[in-house]
Amino acid sequence: MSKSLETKLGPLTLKNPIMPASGCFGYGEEFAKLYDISQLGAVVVKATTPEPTLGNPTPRVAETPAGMLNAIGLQNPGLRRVIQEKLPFLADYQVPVIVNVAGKSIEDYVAVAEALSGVDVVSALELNISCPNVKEGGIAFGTRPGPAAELTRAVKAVTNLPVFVKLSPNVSDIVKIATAVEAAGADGISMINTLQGMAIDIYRRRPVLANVTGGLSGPAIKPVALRMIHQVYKAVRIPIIGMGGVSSATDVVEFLLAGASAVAVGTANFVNPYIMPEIIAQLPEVLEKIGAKTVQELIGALETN
Amino acid sequence: MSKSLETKLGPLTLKNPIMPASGCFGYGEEFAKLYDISQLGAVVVKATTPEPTLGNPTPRVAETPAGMLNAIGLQNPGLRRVIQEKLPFLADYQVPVIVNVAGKSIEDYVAVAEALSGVDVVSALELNISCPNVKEGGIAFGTRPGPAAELTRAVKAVTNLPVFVKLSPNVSDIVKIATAVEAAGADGISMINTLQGMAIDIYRRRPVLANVTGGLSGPAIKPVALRMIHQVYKAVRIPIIGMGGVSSATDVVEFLLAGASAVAVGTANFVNPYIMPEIIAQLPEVLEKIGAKTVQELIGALETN
Amino acid sequence: MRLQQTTVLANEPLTPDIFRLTVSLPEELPEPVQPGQFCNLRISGNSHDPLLRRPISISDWDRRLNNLKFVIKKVGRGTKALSRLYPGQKLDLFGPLGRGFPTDHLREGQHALLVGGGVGIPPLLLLAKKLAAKKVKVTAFLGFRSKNDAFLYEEFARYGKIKLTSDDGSLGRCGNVCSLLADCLNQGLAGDSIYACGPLPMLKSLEELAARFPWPAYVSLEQRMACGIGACAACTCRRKDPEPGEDWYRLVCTDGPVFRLGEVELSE
Amino acid sequence: MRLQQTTVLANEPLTPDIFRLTVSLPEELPEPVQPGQFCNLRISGNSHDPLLRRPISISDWDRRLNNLKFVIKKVGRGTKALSRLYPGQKLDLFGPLGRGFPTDHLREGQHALLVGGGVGIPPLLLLAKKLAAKKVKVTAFLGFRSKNDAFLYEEFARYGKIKLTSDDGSLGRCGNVCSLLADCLNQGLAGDSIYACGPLPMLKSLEELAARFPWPAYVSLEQRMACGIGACAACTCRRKDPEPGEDWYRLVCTDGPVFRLGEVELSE
Ligand SMILES: Cc1cc2nc3c(=O)[nH]c(=O)nc-3n(C[C@H](O)[C@H](O)[C@H](O)COP(=O)(O)OP(=O)(O)OC[C@H]3O[C@@H](n4cnc5c(N)ncnc54)[C@H](O)[C@@H]3O)c2cc1C
Ligand SMILES: Cc1cc2nc3c(=O)[nH]c(=O)nc-3n(C[C@H](O)[C@H](O)[C@H](O)COP(=O)(O)OP(=O)(O)OC[C@H]3O[C@@H](n4cnc5c(N)ncnc54)[C@H](O)[C@@H]3O)c2cc1C
Ligand SMILES: Cc1cc2nc3c(=O)[nH]c(=O)nc-3n(C[C@H](O)[C@H](O)[C@H](O)COP(=O)(O)O)c2cc1C
Ligand SMILES: Cc1cc2nc3c(=O)[nH]c(=O)nc-3n(C[C@H](O)[C@H](O)[C@H](O)COP(=O)(O)O)c2cc1C
Ligand code: FES
Ligand code: FES
Repeated sequence: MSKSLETKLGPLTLKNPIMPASGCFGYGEEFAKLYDISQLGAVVVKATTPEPTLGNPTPRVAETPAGMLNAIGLQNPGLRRVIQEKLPFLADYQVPVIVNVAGKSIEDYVAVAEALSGVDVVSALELNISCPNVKEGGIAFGTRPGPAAELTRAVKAVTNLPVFVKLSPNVSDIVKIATAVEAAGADGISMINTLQGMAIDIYRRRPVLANVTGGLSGPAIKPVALRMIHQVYKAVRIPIIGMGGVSSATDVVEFLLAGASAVAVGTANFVNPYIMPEIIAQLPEVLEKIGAKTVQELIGALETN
Repeated sequence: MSKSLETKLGPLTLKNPIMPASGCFGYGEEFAKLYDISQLGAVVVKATTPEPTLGNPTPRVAETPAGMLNAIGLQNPGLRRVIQEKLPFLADYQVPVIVNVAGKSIEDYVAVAEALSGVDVVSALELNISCPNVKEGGIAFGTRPGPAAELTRAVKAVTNLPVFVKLSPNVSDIVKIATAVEAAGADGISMINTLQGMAIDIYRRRPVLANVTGGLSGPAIKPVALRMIHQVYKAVRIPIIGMGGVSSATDVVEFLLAGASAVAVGTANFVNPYIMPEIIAQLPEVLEKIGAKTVQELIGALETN
Repeated sequence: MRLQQTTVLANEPLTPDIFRLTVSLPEELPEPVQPGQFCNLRISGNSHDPLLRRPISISDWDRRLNNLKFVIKKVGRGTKALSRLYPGQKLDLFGPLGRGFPTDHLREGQHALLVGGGVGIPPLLLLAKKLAAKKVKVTAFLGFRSKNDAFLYEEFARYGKIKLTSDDGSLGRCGNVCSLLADCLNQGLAGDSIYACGPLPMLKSLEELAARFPWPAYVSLEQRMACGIGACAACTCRRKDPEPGEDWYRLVCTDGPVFRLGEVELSE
Repeated sequence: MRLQQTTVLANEPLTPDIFRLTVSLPEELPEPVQPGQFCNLRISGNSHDPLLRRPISISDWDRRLNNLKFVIKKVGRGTKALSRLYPGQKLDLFGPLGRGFPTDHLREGQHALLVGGGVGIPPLLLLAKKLAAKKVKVTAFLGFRSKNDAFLYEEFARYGKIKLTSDDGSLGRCGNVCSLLADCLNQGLAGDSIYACGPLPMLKSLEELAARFPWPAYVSLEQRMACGIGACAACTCRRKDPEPGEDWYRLVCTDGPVFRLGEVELSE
């Protein structure tokens, strides 16, 4: 196979830049019924917390113009069961596995990171410091450079796995957070998580989501994601996994140009469950149309002068 | 005429809650050719700066999923010509006029506010501390509570007009800015201005906008606007002019429920130039459908327990 | 499940709000449709607004003609867009999804009670058809708002007895369908299984009646969905009595939409 | 200008990329259409994506039949959506907008040179028709990529002379339309007015030629737009030599799209 789609995320080499966004692909089992998931550049699984997390009451999702709100609330069966029951399934596929890590305290993140470091199938960690849907934790780290850096440092101290820190877009200056986690040793950055939003049911005079607010994802947020990736790309040297509204091969190229080394697809999986293999199949043609030979030459190649 | 649509913005009473968002209605002349603009609850005109402002190079707009980016760059003929050539036109209409004020320094805002205070047709000022499209000024005040408050105080000192402060959504905590400007004497809050975003032309490997980034408006941002209005409503006592993606009478009711006392329509004017009179005509029916007698009873009436 | 570009064969109004859409599948479905399963219909073409697919129960499946029918109520943008499809147009369909009503435990001559309210009725029609084909006796309790809002009941009559109610008394008995069922149970009506689909209050009334029927009962639930295949955790419902160490939730899209009555909480 | 729900009468391909859309207006237009004016077409129905209207020049207007024609190139989502409209469908139209080509200064027997490139050609057709009706002589210089991409030129022939070029020489002279015009000017071609519409490089070449023709010349510009009526300042272009105190910009949507050559900067 041609190497034109190959990309690098620090120590990881991916056969193509396409992976699912955390929380939009479960642990891979469902999509594995639809297509061979080893086609993907990587697999990113749901947030894992030390203990099982029940998540938020329903309704948990609401549609918005060209987007959706979710307030899943990090529902997951907890570290132990993720390792015992969920991750082994992915060992059968030739695909790097990135596990999204969440928690309420530094200790939580450290515990999960440490335990996952001993699991063979895991290729990298993604620290979710940006979930807008849980009251404590997560987002508290994501909006301030100090705590974000401290968390990154603590996790790096207990793991040899590459650590990607997933940033929140709900901040005044995302570059500050990015440079802080880079300085603290992050191997890369994932961005963006969802924008905090709300939808209202006028008949019941209530929010549509039981959680009141939720995270906005989908095509609606693409311009914000591109802007932030471009800003952070100019300020850091570590690779970026870009995401936020990607739903086509041309979107992927936009994210590469803005500075992403790989691109995650979230919400679009719900609209078209075959979207990721379709994008991978279409990428060579799009590269050709714009006169590019490789994915890597496009990374950050946006001209702005 | 029935008073069911009436609403109050501090000292101002509006016959209905609908007004244009600044920058999306020029100085009213164009839309006055289409319909009687005295039907509107108020008219909000473009940003006015002390000196003429040339604005940004073109392209200045780009379409995005359910939204658009603009980087107009506050183009306007400057304070003197606005007063002499633009505002007199509005004196012929029975409608409160709100002038959007912008600048690079406190002195700029103060100069514009002071001069406009002597102009009869002006009913209120809206301080734009949130334009993401000009390099200096504006947004510098919009992202920090201290400078926002200082600016508000300085303007209040030179004018008897009600002062609305227009907030940027590109911040970690909009409530802090809102409470700061309230404490500094603001008579109300306008929110939200645009989210900073970017669009990329993959063929030219360049941003679509000459300005690189622009402000995202339109239905895409509605969930973010509603969330922020709801948060600010709970924290302040001054009225809110809500905006961000409004394009129907049901949208208006969502904004009222979230806490807006009046609602501005921006981008939707470009899609349907008759949208504001249409919304005003439809509002009574929507109120009836949801069992409401008046606009005022809906303000902030969202139940979240 | 399979993603297919189907072709609309027919689209007919059944009431002012409710229409029936018939689509023809270009490819065979991988497995037989179970009554109670649903499809995820894409209404947006290549627009991003509206974005998400709409889950709609299969109300009929003709294996020979390879087509599916849906009976849909116009409630919002998506269902209104579906109501405007005309014959020949394409419809992107993903399905069948979820688990349907279990019927393997019923034998010829046994008796199934079907309880449907409003737009919960459509999936019961395919169930009635399947049960009738197995020679299981069917009694369908169908509740409508009014005679004008009633639909499909003649078709149920083909497969068994029908008992109708309407909120305003304009069709069948005045009142709700569970109180009619309760009365019939009081009068000695017996069955071997109960199947229900309808609004939450109806399902809750049924649950209150549960003490009066020892037979297995199955209910079909709705929940806001995103993926429809178990990957996003949007559509959870709570299990009533999970064993320690067991999952405390179920997914409506893959564990349901049909659950055994009592397995999960009936709440929004 | 007026907002109308028009009905599509015809939609015919002219080349693989270019099609002609004919719509019928339910109401009369408030004023006569000036050649060079455009309409803002809404392609989204009640979806929010795509959001904005698309500006498209009027290429023909039949006052008696009360219909408009547009000749459109498929370049993106919006124009592709327009290409799929079929007769009987509705199209939301806002127009006519902007200022067209001035023709009042031309008298019977005078001579107008029209210069069009690619998809800049359509508005010139209505201009040619109007000029011909005034008995002004018309010579149309029309440039295409190739013979396969050529369109409308037979219709121009009805109203005057045509001079064709193509980039690959498959139709008319090989090369660009301005070099043919330059040659003709060198050979003594004279006129009383020049009208041009086409890609920016073509307009710039024309501007370079300007010293060779003392007659008034008018060019139609494009710019990304939002409102189309002068309210948003999206579509500015710079004036070349504003007097002190005068505006330094013009709006393509209301001051244009047609400007006198030399009035504004020709840039993106
Ligand atoms: C398993 C299942 C089977 C269903 N079968 C049928 C059927 O056979 N016939 C029928 O008429 N309806 C059925 N529904 C309900 C149907 O999915 C909704 O009425 C429809 O999604 C509303 O879409 P809309 O765009 O018209 O409304 P909107 O209110 O505009 O929809 C906005 C969003 O909310 C979601 N939503 C709104 N109402 C519901 C609901 N009740 N359940 C789930 N999501 C909802 C939509 O999918 C969409 O994402 C079923 C729902 C589920 C979950
Ligand atoms: C006054 C005027 C008259 C025009 N007349 C014609 C005509 O008669 N025939 C024709 O084929 N085209 C004409 N165009 C160009 C036409 O408007 C664009 O090709 C069209 O808007 C592209 O839309 P899209 O969705 O297919 O492309 P996309 O690239 O998907 O459009 C994205 C956005 O960019 C805008 N955009 C893209 N290209 C242009 C452009 N060249 N000018 C302005 N906005 C653009 C779109 O309106 C939309 O908002 C005219 C443009 C203007 C300004
Ligand atoms: C249903 C849902 C669940 C999500 N769960 C997680 C999660 O567990 N951890 C995380 O870091 N991000 C989570 N996200 C955010 C996505 O990974 C992604 O950052 C975001 O949705 C933007 O990408 P998109 O627009 O392609 O969906 C979730 C998003 C959705 C829609
Ligand atoms: C073309 C354009 C120009 C704008 N100019 C201004 C401005 O001069 N001053 C200001 O405060 N906001 C300006 N805005 C922001 C709007 O007033 C409004 O806050 C924003 O667009 C969100 O509303 P909408 O989604 O309804 O457009 C502008 C927005 C657009 C689209
Ligand atoms: S809808 Fe995604 S898990 Fe059920
Ligand atoms: S498009 Fe708005 S001013 Fe021209």
